[in-house]
Amino acid sequence: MYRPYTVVDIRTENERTKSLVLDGSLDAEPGQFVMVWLPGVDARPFSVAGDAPLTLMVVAVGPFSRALHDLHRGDSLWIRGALGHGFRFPERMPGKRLLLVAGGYGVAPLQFLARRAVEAGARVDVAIGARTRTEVLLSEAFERVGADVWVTTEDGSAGERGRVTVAVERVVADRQPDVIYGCGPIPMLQALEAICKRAGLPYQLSWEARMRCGMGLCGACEVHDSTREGWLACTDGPVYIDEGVLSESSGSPEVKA
Amino acid sequence: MYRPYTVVDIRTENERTKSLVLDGSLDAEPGQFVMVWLPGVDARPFSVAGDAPLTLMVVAVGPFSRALHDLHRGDSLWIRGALGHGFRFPERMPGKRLLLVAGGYGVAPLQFLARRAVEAGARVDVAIGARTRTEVLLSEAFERVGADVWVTTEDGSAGERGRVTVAVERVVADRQPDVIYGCGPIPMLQALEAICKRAGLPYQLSWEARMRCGMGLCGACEVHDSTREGWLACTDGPVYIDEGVLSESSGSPEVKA
Amino acid sequence: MPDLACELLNLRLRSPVVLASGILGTSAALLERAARAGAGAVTAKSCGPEPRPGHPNPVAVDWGHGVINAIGLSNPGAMEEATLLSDARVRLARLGVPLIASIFAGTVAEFAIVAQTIARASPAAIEVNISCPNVGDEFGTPFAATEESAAAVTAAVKRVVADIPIAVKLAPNVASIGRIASAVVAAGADMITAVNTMPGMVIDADAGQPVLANRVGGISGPALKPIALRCVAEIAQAVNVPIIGTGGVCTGRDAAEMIMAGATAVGVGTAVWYRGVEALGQIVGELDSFLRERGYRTLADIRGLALRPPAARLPGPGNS
Amino acid sequence: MPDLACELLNLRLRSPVVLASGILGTSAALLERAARAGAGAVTAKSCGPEPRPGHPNPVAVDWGHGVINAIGLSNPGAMEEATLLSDARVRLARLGVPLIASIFAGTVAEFAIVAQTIARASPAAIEVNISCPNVGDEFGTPFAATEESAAAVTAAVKRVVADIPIAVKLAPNVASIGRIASAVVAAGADMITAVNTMPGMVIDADAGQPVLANRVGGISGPALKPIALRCVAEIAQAVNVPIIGTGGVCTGRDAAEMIMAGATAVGVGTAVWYRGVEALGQIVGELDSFLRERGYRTLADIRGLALRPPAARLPGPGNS
Ligand SMILES: Cc1cc2nc3c(=O)[nH]c(=O)nc-3n(C[C@H](O)[C@H](O)[C@H](O)COP(=O)(O)OP(=O)(O)OC[C@H]3O[C@@H](n4cnc5c(N)ncnc54)[C@H](O)[C@@H]3O)c2cc1C
Ligand SMILES: Cc1cc2nc3c(=O)[nH]c(=O)nc-3n(C[C@H](O)[C@H](O)[C@H](O)COP(=O)(O)OP(=O)(O)OC[C@H]3O[C@@H](n4cnc5c(N)ncnc54)[C@H](O)[C@@H]3O)c2cc1C
Ligand SMILES: Cc1cc2nc3c(=O)[nH]c(=O)nc-3n(C[C@H](O)[C@H](O)[C@H](O)COP(=O)(O)O)c2cc1C
Ligand SMILES: Cc1cc2nc3c(=O)[nH]c(=O)nc-3n(C[C@H](O)[C@H](O)[C@H](O)COP(=O)(O)O)c2cc1C
Ligand code: FES
Ligand code: FES
Repeated sequence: MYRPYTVVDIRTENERTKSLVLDGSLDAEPGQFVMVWLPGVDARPFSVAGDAPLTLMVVAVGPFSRALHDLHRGDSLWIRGALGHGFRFPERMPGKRLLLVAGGYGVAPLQFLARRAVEAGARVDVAIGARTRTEVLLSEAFERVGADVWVTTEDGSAGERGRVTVAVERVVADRQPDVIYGCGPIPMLQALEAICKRAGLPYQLSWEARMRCGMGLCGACEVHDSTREGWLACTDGPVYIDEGVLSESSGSPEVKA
Repeated sequence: MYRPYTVVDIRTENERTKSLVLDGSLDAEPGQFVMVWLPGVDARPFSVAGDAPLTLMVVAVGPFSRALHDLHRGDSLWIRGALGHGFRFPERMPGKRLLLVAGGYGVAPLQFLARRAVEAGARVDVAIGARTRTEVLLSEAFERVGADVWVTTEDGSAGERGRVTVAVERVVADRQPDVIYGCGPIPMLQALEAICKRAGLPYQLSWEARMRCGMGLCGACEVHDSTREGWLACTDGPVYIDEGVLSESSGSPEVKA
Repeated sequence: MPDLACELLNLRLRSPVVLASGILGTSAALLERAARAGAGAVTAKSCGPEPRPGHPNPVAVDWGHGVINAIGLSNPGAMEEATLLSDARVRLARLGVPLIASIFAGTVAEFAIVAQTIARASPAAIEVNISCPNVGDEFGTPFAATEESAAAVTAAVKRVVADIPIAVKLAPNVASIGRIASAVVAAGADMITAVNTMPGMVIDADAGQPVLANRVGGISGPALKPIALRCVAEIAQAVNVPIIGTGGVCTGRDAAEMIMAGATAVGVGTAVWYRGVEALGQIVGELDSFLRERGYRTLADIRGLALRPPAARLPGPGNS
Repeated sequence: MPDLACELLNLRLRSPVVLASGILGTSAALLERAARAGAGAVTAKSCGPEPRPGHPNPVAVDWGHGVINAIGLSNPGAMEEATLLSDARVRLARLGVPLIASIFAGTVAEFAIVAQTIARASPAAIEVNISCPNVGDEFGTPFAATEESAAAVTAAVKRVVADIPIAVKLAPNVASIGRIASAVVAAGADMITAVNTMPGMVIDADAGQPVLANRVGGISGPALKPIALRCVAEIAQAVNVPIIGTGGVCTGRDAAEMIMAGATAVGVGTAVWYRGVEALGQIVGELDSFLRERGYRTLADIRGLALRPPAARLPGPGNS
């Protein structure tokens, strides 16, 4: 069932991105998502950007995300979750090297992951890709938790010019990460998956899909590619974990809500 | 819901009474009852005569009790409960004096009560009334737990001749019990209640009624007398506790089953 | 303090919680007890033309997500029921709690006879139970199943008791309850009670047998709630008479949902199993808190809310 | 080891568990996944004459005692569905798992057209969904509501696909499902699937709104089980064709109860939410244990058991 939360704080991250801070916490692992319902409008999946208090980061791209941007402090929204399977940490975290690769709102779950990873003793590199300087999100937030951040922009207005894969290839070569974590647009995920397969690196990618039931019933969120035959983003994912990883559960439970 | 139990032992208590020992225990307090269902036959209330293992004492008087007598070792019967509110102990049990008055199958819950009362440090007197010697039930069982037993029979074939109330009046006078507990036919309960009221003694009587739903819904078990206006034997009782008693709960919970 | 008083036609109820028929409604003492516990009105157990013992045990069981029962309409017959109701009416009048009688019968003509007999006890209203799922073929098809039979019973009862308002009690197992409601209102129903239990069967796999002696029975409690809410919403959109919304209401929040679906008052039955007779007053208290916390002042503020599009910006209790 | 194989007309299922329509049935890959997880047969998502996007979100929610959904019959239309089914049939054939197609339509004539289109994919059977509660007036009264309309659809489909067995899927919200079953069997139905979801509404009291965007939806899962058991029992007593008993089956014990009510096979849907796709195999495993522990050897030993009086002396698993 959905539970009502109230917006207690709104942070403007850039011209089309806001973080909504809510008035309660949620038991959630990085990579899990919630369904957000605005009665009379719609319901959509959003990554958990922070668990205590529950925080969502919303990029305004269409009707629903704009409706979320229109909320004021004190307004209500309804949450179902946390849902799905989040990211997992490798066994024996202290000293492990993690590379997090983010595009678009992908910074939201990865920033939550970075905090937990640093707490668990890992060293974290973050590659953030964006079109232009103003769309680079949360880079200070990553630095604040102690991660090294590598920015790329397509127009070169911040960091290195080019796609995020350029930075990824270099960090892979220079720092030899133990695992790669990714969240962002599907073309970015596909490019990342290709790099990881080539390099023989274990990887965990948060996949995007149109979600309807969010319960593993309706089939709407099936990811139709040959690596993920019959794979449902809402209950099998959203995080796709490459078999190669011998991972320990970070406790991301299958929640019924 | 009903749960199946298997009969593992059958004790013949007298020519029309058997105790059925079942293959599991039940969380129950003395005075609580269970609904016993024999599929295709009927379902009736029976006092819990023992909790571990669950034991029932059945007097064969009609179709259902005879069907229970027809069971063999290894046969199944179905139990719902424990139900209702059982007997309560007064505060500070050690040294308290309890008088238990039993008629017919009333010995069953009272014998369970006597065991618990002696364990809690009380001194227990038991008055058992019956028509004739062969119908006096469980008197050794009471003695075994350390109670003093007073038997009356209407024909004088055992103990004192007369009704159980004769013994009750004398024990009340001689031993000044702190509380009286009773279970038996309604006329006995009525006589007992009159004695207690006259003597100003707190009392707890397990009332009998025709039970149907056993859930406090259908009204079938309402006890129609002026002391117990609108009182339901299945959920308010079966034990009626006189207001005078400042009692401590012996933990008889309202169980939903 | 929100005002929980509730106008049900000409009846003024101090709370919208109505004891549902068949629960504790078998004696004047039990009806009074329900009223003292907090019910704004109380409904007696359904009575028919002749005394009926009802079905053998088991007659009811909690199956985990609700209760199923097949009591079998045990009742003392209309003549004796009238005496019981007269007694109850007097006792309830002192508490300001209206008494609703409930009747059933096997034929249209018998419904009229029972109604006439019961009317002598002057109940505040008569509920016409055309929807009991437990009587079966002995009485032919349930009257609540078709518009024609439902209307025929309504008209026959209304003809003989023109001065007492009648509520017609509908069944959930129909394809379009809105149409049945329209038919009974056209035939003279002053109110609708919705819903009766949903026919079901609970099987004990170990026994390989249905648990109820009657094999089938009526489902009530939590499992019935969304079915009842949908029925009430359909009826509220089809007709313009008060509805006693009944089915699965166990908390004040459930009661609020029922009123949001369009109910004027809220029937409560199975909650008495889960929470005791005190359930009635507890539901009233919780409804009061629900309204107060959200700034609603009367029941009218929430009545039918779920039938209309949402307000542009929703007030919320938050999560604190 | 008990034998769980199950003959459904001419189809041989390695287990009686059938994936219900609308759950995971939207692609060949998902149908294959359900088969690998343990289903003895799989049913595809219902398809209609034209592509439909379905309703906006929320389309489904767990309300505590079951699920409510109003997906809105999203489907790619019969033409594209036929391609999907052909692909699925080939993949499933390798596993020995029959594929059941499912169709719906707005008129009797359209049902025949969709059936013909789908028949080209040669499914093992076609389920005729005359009972979806989520499409509403756009398609007029549900066909499952009356004997006449249910029989008309059945006859029309049977006429065009004489060589493929058809199962007609019935709705629980009717007064007498036994009569509807008799009507469709008389009209040529080879099997009955019972039941579809029960119409309901879940309201969020804080929002003052129904949770589903479509406002009303269909109830499935635990709350539906006793309703479905009663429907299956009524149908089993009314007609003599195999029944795919569907509604609230989440465990092997639930499946046993459904077969005891008279079902030949057991549909499973919402259990996939509670237990994952693995639910299908888990139910098969638990049913196997249930039978073994009680000394039953085949499904026939328990089929319809709850419709007959109990054996004089009941065997019991005891409490140990
Ligand atoms: C598991 C999961 C987690 C998600 N987490 C978040 C999150 O944390 N924050 C967030 O803002 N969104 C997130 N989304 C996306 C979100 O659910 C909505 O799809 C998004 O808000 C767009 O919905 P809309 O109605 O506003 O626009 P729509 O009408 O659905 O889309 C408008 C247009 O924008 C495009 N578009 C959709 N999403 C994006 C995007 N992210 N970037 C650029 N273009 C886009 C669409 O293709 C379309 O052309 C997540 C999705 C999934 C599946
Ligand atoms: C709370 C409660 C606890 C009970 N506990 C027990 C128990 O522990 N053991 C037990 O044997 N019964 C107990 N009973 C009674 C039991 O439920 C049945 O009523 C009893 O077994 C008779 O059922 P029947 O179908 O055999 O006979 P029925 O056909 O119901 O009765 C046959 C005849 O016997 C009479 N009769 C009924 N009960 C008795 C009796 N106890 N003594 C003498 N005559 C009687 C009836 O009035 C009737 O005339 C209890 C009842 C209640 C309400
Ligand atoms: C034990 C029991 C007996 C009932 N008897 C009657 C009855 O006699 N007449 C009637 O109209 N409804 C009867 N009902 C139905 C209730 O009045 C009510 O409509 C139904 O139980 C749904 O409400 P609930 O979920 O609050 O119980 C009975 C219900 C139960 C549980
Ligand atoms: C999300 C969802 C979608 C469904 N879609 C369909 C459908 O397209 N066609 C159909 O005949 N039944 C559909 N159903 C009904 C199921 O097939 C099944 O009859 C019902 O859910 C009861 O079974 P269950 O309790 O095991 O889920 C759907 C059910 C659910 C929960
Ligand atoms: S959204 Fe329905 S299965 Fe994932
Ligand atoms: S037996 Fe039904 S109320 Fe007690």
